[in-house]
Amino acid sequence: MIKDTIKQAFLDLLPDPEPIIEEPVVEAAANDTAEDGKKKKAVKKEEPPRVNGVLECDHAAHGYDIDVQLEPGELLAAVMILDKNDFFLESITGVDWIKEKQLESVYDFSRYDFDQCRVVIRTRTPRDNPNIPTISKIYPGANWHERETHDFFGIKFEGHPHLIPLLLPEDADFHPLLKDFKP
Amino acid sequence: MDLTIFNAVIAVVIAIAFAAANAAYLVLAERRGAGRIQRRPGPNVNLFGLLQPPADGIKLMTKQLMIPGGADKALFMVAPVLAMAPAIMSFVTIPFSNTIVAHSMNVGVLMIFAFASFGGMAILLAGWGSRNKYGVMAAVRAVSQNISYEVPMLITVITIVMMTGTMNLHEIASLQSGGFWNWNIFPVSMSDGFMLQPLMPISFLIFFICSLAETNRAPFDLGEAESELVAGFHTEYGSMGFGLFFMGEYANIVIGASLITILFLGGWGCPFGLYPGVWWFLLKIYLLIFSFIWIRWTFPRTTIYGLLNLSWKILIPISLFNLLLTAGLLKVF
Amino acid sequence: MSGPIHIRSDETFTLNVGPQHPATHGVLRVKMEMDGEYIVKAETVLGYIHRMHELMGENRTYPQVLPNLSRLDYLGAMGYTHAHVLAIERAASIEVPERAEYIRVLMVELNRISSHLFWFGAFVMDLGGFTPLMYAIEDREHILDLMEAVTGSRLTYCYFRFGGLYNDVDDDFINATRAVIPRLRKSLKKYDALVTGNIIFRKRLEGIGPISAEMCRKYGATGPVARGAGLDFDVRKNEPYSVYSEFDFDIPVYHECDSLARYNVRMDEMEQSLRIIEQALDKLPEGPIMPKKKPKLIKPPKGDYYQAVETARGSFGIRIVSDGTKNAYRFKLRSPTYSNMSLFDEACEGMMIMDALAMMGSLDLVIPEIDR
Amino acid sequence: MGAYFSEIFLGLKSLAIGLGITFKEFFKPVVTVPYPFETIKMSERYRGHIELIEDEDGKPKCVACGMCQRACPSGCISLASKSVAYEVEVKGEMKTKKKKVLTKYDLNFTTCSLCGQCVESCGFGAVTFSKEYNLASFNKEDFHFDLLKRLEERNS
Repeated sequence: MIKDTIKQAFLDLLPDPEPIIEEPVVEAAANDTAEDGKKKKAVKKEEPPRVNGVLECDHAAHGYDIDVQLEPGELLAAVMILDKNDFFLESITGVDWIKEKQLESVYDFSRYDFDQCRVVIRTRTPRDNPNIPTISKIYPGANWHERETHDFFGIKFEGHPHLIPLLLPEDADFHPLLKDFKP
Repeated sequence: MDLTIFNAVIAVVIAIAFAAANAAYLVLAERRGAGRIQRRPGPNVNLFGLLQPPADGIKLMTKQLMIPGGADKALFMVAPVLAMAPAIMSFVTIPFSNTIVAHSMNVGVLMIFAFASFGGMAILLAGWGSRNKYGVMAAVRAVSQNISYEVPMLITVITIVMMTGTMNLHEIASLQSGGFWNWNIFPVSMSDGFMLQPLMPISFLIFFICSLAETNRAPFDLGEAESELVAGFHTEYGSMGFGLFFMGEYANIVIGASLITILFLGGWGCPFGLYPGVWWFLLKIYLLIFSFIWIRWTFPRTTIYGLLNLSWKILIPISLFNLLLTAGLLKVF
Repeated sequence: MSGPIHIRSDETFTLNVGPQHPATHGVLRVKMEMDGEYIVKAETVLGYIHRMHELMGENRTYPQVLPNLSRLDYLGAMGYTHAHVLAIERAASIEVPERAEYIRVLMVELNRISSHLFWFGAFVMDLGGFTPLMYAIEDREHILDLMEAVTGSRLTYCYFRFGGLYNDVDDDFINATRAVIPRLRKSLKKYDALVTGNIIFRKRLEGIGPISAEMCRKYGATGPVARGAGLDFDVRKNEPYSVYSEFDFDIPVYHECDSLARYNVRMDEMEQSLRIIEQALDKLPEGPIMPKKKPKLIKPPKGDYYQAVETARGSFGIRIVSDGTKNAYRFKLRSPTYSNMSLFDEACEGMMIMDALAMMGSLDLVIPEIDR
Repeated sequence: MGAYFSEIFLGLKSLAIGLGITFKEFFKPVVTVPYPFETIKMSERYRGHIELIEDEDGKPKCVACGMCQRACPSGCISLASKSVAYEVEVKGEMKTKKKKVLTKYDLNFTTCSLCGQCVESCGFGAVTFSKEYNLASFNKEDFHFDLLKRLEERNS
C-alpha cells in the first residue's frame, strides 16, 4: 500500500519524535468529529494549534488519507518524496489563521492510481512575514498555484520565477482572502 | 469583333454589374445554403431574405472607412480595389455563350491567370498595409498559398491547351459542344478526332481543388482563418473596403466556376446537345458554386503546411505526370 | 506607430492572442513570442473574468453558495454543484436517499454529454469547420430540454441540495431520456463519419500537441487530458463517490498523447455516459429525494474536508475548512482546467500557431472556470 | 508508394463521406424556431424571476416574514411591511389583533441569479416563478421590479 510507504517516509523525514506520541490522540479527535460533530463540539472548548506531524485520516470523513504538517524548511524534502512516488499536484492554497497570527499553505497531492492516496501537506508561516520556499522547481505546475496563493494571501514563495499577480490585476497590492481584508 | 472604347466601357459596366449582383446574391445563397446544411433557415425575413443583400450593401456603404493608425495609407486603400478590379477584368474574356462574350481573345486563358495572380498581390498589400500582425501573417500565408496552387493549376490548363490546341476560351468551349461525351472531363474526347486520356477526371479534380485554393475558399481559407488569425488580411477593414474584398472573393468564385465549366464541362453546351446557350452555362456555374458552398460548410480548415504539402507533394506530381501522359498520347493518336 | 514595419529574419515579435480572440472561447489572453508562424515562448495571462468565488464562499452561508458553483463552468454546471453538496454532506454527515443519488448521477452524466457535445462543436469550429457545431448544439438542445423540464433552468441548474434534490423527476422525464439515448447514439455515429474520419481533421490532430504522461503529472492535469496521455485516471473509478461504484462503465484511455487522443477520449466518454444513464434509468429506486431529518441550518463541525469529483473537464476539488459556523472559513475550488491550462505554456513552445490553437481547443477550456 | 496512393484514396473517400452527410442534412427540415415570430412554451418548472401569489381576496399571500430576503444569496429582495390592526371574532366577541401587511416587495433583477432559494425558503407558498423570459431593456431601472404593483396590475 502506497499509503503506508508514504507515511513511513514522512515519519522518517520529520526529525521530531514528539508527533508520533501525539498522533493517536489527535487522530481519535479527528475521527470523533467526523462521526458526531455536534456533541464533540460542545465538549471541546478551544483547540490548541496543531503540532507538526503526520496524521492518518479517514478518507470517507475527510477526503484525504495523510495529513502532514511541517516546517517550511522541510517542505521541499517532503515534496520530493511525493515526486519520487509519482504523485501529482492537485492544488496549492492558503488558509489565514488570523487568531494564531499564522498563514497556512496547503498542498494537495494525489496519484493517478487505483491505490488511492491523497496527501495534504500543510506548512505555517508567520502572518507578518510569510515566506515559504517554492516547489515550482519540482512541480512546474505549482507555478500558477503559488502565484494564485500569493495573490490571495500574500504568501511569498521564495525562489519563484515569476511571482506577479495571476488572477488579480497586475497592479493589485491587496490580498482578498486575508481575514482582515476590507474591499 | 472590334474592341472599341465604347464596347469596352459597356463590357466593363456589365461585368461590374454582374459581379456585384453575383457577389450580393451569392452571399445570400451561401448563407441560405449553410443554413440548410446546418438545419436552420438562414436569412429568411422579407421575401425569403431577398432584401438582405441590399440591406448589407447599404450598411457597408454608409459605414465610416477607418484607417488604423500607423497603417500604410496608400497600400491600405489600394488593396481592396486591387482585389476587386482584376476579378472584374477577367469577365471580359469569358464566353457565356456562343455570342455573349465581351472580347474573345486568343490568349484568354493567359489573361485570366495573369489577373488571378493579382489576387495574391491584393491580399499581400492588405495584410501588410494594415500594420496588423495577424494581417501580415495572413498575407504571407496567402501568398505562399497562391503561388503553390497556381503551379498545378497552370500545368492542368496546359494539358487542356495541348489537347485543344488553342488558348482561346471561346474555342475551347466550342470544341466540346455536342454532348457530354465531348467534354474534356471525360476520358474519351471525340470532337477533334479520337483521343483517349484516362486521367482527365483527375485533372478536373486537381483543377477544382486548385480553384478552391486560389479563391481562398474553405477548406483553404488560410488567409482569413478566423479561428487563428481573427480575420486575417481584412482584420482592419470595415465598410466598403471590406465590401470590395467580399465582392472580389465572390467574383473570383464565379470566375473559377466559369473556368471549370469552360475547360472541363463543355461551356454553354447541353449535356445532350440540345438548345445550347447561356442558360446551360449559368446552370453549370451555379451548380459548381453550390458545390463550393457545400464543401465550405462540411470540412474543417487545413493547416498551412498541410496545404503546401498537398500542392507540392500530391497535386504537382500528379498534374506533371498527367501532362507527360497527354503529350505522349498526343504523339500516339 | 508610423512608418513601415521592419522585421529582421532573426527577430521575433509578440502576438497578443486574446483577451478577445475567436480561438480562446472567452477572455483568455496568451502572449506569444512568435518567430513567423512558430511560437518561441508563450505566457498565459489570466484573470479577465475573475470573480473571487472563494471569497463569496466565505461570506455566504453554505446553501447560498450553491448558485455560485453553477457559474464556475457554465457548460457542465451539474458536476460542480455535485462536488459542493458532496463536500458538505461529507462534512456535516448528511445521509442522502438512494433515489436522490441515482438522479444526481443521471443528471451529471446528462450534463457531461451536453458539455462534451458543445466542446466537440467548438473544437471543430476552432479547426475551421462550422457545421458540426450546429449539429452538436441541436443534440445538446434535446438534453437541455430534458434538464430544463426537471431543474427549471438550462445552464445554471442549481438543482442539488444538501441531502437531496430540489425536484423529483417524473415519468415524462424518464421516457424522454430513454428516447434521447438512441438519438444521441445515432448522432455520435454521424459525428464519427463526418469529423473523426475526415482526412483534414486527422491530419490536423494526429501527432500534434503532445502532452506526455510525465507532463500531466508535473502539472497536475486530469480528466480527458490525462486520459489522452495514457493515464487511467478518473475520479469516478479511482475514488468512487456517490453511487458510481454500482455502475458498469469503462474509462476510455488513449496512449498517443496527441490532440486526437484527447478528442477520442471525449467522444468515447459520451458513449460511456450514455451507458451510465441507461443503467441509472433501469436501476432508479423509488423513495424520497430528501432525507427525513436534515439540519435546518448547516453547520459542519470544525475541520478540513476535501471532495473530488470528475467533471466533464477533469478532477474538480472542493476544500472546505469549517470553523463550525454557518459560513465556511475557507472555501477552496480546485478547478481542473486551471491545471490543464497551466501546461499550455510549456507544451506549445516550438509549435505553429494553428497547431497550438488546436491543442488549446483540445484542452477543453472554460475560462470562467479557470479564473473562478 | 502504395501508402502514398492509398492515403490519397482514403482521404478522398473520407471527404466524400463527409459531403454525403451534409448533403443528406441539406434536405432535412429545419429545427430552429424563428424566434420573435414564434415562441416556445416554457416548461412548467421554468425558473424565471419571482412573482407574488395572491390569495382568494387578491391580496398577496406573503406575510412579510423576510425568509426569502435572508435566503437570497445576492441580496436582491427587499421588502417592507407595516402592522395593521384588524378585528376578528373569537368565541363570540370581537378582538383586535395585529398582523403584518406587505407594503413593498422589490426585486432587483439586475443582481438576481435565478437560483430559486427564495421560493424554496418561503414557508407560505407566497412566491413563485414567472414564466416570463422576454426581458430586455436599455434601462437598468426597468429591472427593479415592484412585485406588489405587478400583482395589482395582474388582478385589475
